[in-house]
Amino acid sequence: MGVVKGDQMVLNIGPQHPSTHGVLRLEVMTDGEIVSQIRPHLGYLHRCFEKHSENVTYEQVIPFTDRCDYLASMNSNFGYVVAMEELMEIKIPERVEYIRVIMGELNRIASHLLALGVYGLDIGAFTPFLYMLRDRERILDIFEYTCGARLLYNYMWVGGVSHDLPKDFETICIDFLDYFEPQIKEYNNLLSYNKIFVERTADVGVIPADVAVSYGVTGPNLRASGVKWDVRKDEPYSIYEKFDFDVPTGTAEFGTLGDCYDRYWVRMLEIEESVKILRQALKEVPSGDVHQALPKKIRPPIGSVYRRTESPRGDLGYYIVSDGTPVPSRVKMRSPAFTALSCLDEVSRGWMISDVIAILGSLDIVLGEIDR
Amino acid sequence: MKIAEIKATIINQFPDSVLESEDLAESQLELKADQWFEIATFMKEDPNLSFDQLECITGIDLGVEASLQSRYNFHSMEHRHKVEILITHDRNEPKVASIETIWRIGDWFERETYDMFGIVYEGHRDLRRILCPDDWEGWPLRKDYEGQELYHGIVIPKMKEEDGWE
Amino acid sequence: MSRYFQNIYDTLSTLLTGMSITWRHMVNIKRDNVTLQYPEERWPRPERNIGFEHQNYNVIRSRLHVDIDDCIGCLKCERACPVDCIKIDTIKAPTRGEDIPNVKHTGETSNGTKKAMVVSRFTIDMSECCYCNLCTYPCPEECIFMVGGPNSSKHPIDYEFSEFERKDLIYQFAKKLSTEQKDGLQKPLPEAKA
Amino acid sequence: MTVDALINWFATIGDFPVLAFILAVIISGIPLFLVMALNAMIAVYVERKVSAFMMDRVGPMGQGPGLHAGKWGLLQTAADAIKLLVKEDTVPESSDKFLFKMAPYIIFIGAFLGLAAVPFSSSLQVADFNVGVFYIIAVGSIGIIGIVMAGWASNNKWSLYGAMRSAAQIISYEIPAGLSIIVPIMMAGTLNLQELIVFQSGTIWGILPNWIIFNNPFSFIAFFTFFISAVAETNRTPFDIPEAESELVAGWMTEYSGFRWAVFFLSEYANMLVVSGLAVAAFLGGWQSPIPGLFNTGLWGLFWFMGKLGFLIFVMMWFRWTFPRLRVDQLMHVCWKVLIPITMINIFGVGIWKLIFG
Repeated sequence: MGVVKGDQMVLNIGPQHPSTHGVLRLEVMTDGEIVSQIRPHLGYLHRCFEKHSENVTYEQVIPFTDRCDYLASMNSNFGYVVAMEELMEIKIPERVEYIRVIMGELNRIASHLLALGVYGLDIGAFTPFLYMLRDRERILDIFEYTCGARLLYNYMWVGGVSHDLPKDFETICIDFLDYFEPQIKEYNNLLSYNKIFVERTADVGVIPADVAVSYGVTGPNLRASGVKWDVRKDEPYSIYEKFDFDVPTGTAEFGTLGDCYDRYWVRMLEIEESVKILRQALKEVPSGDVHQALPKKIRPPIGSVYRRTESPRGDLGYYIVSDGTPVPSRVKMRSPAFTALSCLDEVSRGWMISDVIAILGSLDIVLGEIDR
Repeated sequence: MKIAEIKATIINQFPDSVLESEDLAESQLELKADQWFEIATFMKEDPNLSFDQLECITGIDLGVEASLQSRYNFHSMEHRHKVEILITHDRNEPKVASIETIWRIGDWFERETYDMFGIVYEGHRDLRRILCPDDWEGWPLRKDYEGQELYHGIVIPKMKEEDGWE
Repeated sequence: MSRYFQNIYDTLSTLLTGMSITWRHMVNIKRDNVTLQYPEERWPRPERNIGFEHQNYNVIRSRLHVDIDDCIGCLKCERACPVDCIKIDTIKAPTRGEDIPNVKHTGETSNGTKKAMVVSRFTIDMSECCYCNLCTYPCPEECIFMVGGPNSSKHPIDYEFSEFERKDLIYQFAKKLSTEQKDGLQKPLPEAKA
Repeated sequence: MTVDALINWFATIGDFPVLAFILAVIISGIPLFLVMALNAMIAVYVERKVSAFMMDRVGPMGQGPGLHAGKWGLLQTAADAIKLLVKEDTVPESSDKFLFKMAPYIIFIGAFLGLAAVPFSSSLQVADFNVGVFYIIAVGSIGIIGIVMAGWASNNKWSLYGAMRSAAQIISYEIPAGLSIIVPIMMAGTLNLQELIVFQSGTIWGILPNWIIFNNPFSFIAFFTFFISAVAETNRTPFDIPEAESELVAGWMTEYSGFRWAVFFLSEYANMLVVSGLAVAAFLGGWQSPIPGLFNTGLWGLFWFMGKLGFLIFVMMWFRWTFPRLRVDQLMHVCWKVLIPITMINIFGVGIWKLIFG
């Protein structure tokens, strides 16, 4: 017998809602519990990052890049700084490269920990969130010990880093990694293999590979759909080609390829990869002066550059146009969460409301980066 | 495929729509706006080009009186090669064909560039502002933009006049 | 049919492992406790293995402080601030390097540079400051710094400076100059030139 | 017995039967309300502490100067109660005011009535019906009317979703609860809770107490199916879909605040008390002591009953802080395709078992 078409009801999963990961309004056309269309409304957190960066000098843009993706500020700085150095052709000492990779990977672990913890919260499991935040605090302590700040660092400058590593930084990091590895097993037992969690996420919100590429989805969300694309491996920047780590892709363990569980599982595997990179990087940090390549006056040649780096959420691209003055003429940030959110409408059609929350959580979006 | 070959294939496929200008970087290619939709479909469908990922659309205002420009970055997952297409529009009524039917992400990128620069993408299914409120006047990222005084009766403060500040 | 029982078995086994983990955490709470009883225990936590001594920090992000006697009024920090939350007004001092008692202006800074400017207003709006620390690097006299950490010799750490009103967060570091004191500074200038 | 005992005692003084009845009901009703309030106070505090310890934190601790939450946060519940009493009790302007105000009290009545039949100890029971089990199950479903009323009256989409979901959930979980409670009734042959507990005295093979749960494998499974559907009936995780924080904000309780919300909270804990009371009485030997023969007299019964009750409520809290939440259709799947077939097989199994072993 045909599907009984009830009358459409518009439900506002509004700007102020416990699980929209920021200020996002989803106008959901529902028929009973089944979703027929979603119109996201953005712009609640629009702080005119691109207009600001046209009125401040190049080094003053860095605190603004922190505030775009506030969960992975090191990687946001990293992206901007790599693009600037490519524009100005600055050669950076080896030690700075190693420090940047270490900070980037630590920040990737911290960002993934929060993403997975909050995803457990969206599905209803309260405790893993607390465990993951407790371990994330350890990483924030390391950041505070190095650059004083815990969330928004302004640590990576164009041509170097603001402060050298504190005295016993390597031992503190290795202690953290030794403490952290068994914790991953505990998360898996508590949440990843939990049958209710698997039941709620497997086969839900499947993004096929071609739809993902057409929607410009990148990062863990794209790798979960089976496309093996990681900027650190395919367009290597900084010294990532020195480290051997593999790029985990979706394995369709509990459902079809590209479902919510795969996105969750790829992030969990990526944490282990980051730990592998950190162990290799921490062993061979060369000595040197971190302020050596810092330009006195940043005045790039006229021209433009578009450079992508691998932030925890995907391809974080910076398009910088300079007109020779110390103030940038245009800085465009290509935000990975922006593209991830764009496919929410097509992916969550026909699912129920609790699945929309699950799909939104698995895409791991940050509204600061979407609205810039 | 090397960047030169990509440009060559596009040029001999659409000879009259390519503009030669000297200050372009090596991976950039400037095109006229008229045949843009056909070129885009060709770039997506052609087997040895197959640009299936639209990385980013950037709107740029070249100067207070100069023209606007929208720059498209394409990337091919298969061949792992990239190209950047530049299209210039004149200032008072910037128009170009929309490519959101080819790459689904074009929908939001074009809406954002429209929101910030006012570049109209014809054929777009619902071209609205995406970041600013729908009834915001002016195009914020244009060089000659000054913010409006009142928005729904709310005064937008220019300078900070905290009492302790003076 | 077997999948049905396999499902039930999976559910039971995974749920029980989950419960065993929370039970283990509940039982040894004494060892794993993470919370910091705020007013009694403060940051950094000396007795637990994380939380480092404040002296050997590289840099710290807390309240901005200015030693106004060392400030030569070069406006470098005002230019370096991305959010323009520092405002400095300076007046040309009639003679370089001499103290001017009535406006309590010291001629020389602690590390010996002679001051040519009298700083009549030095205001930092801490409610706007984005704690990026960009202002402390260009300062030639290192007189603007964030309290605590490496500077705890000059000023102990203070991250509890919240106020009830926003305008109390606007710190005035320069000494209040009344109008006639300002004119007093102006007047001798023309004679000096003549 | 207490209500009947009071009535007989009043009859000896003088014959004012109507007044005697009313007085007896009121006199035995007040301690019941105290038990409910006390249980809510303790359960709120224990839930905060249990959830804290499971998450590596310590929960409410009295810290800092001035007014704070007592030595180990003991005054926290008092603080909650005062806050809820003092807090403004908003009634949404466009809501159905009468139903909105009535809903909490109907849910409260549902829970309160059920408490009357719970056998706290051999003598401490407000009303000893000879149909005790049937009475508790029947009264348990009054609460659902209150929930749907609250959901509809708040005139808010989230509450409507929450109410619809909880209506479907509670009604469909009453069937496995009812079916799995039939097993002890079949074995003991009585609906009266006191007789059910008396039936469970004595030992099996000398060491195990003769509780129904250890009696045979089918009744062992019946306890778990009853406990799971009891958890579902009180809207607790992993079945807390009606008030799913991450989806429905707070389900049917979204528009309530202040004292009315406190009444919801009170009746949720009372429901937990009633349901685990029934589980203890039917399966875990009520006020029988686990060591057969010893500590069986007088006040010990109350101690054992309260101990088992406390353990079951702790397990419900343990569930809450470990499991994620099921989706509505998965919830229905578990109820109709998993629990109900198992309870059917149980009943069949116990029948065969009684036939063979008598």
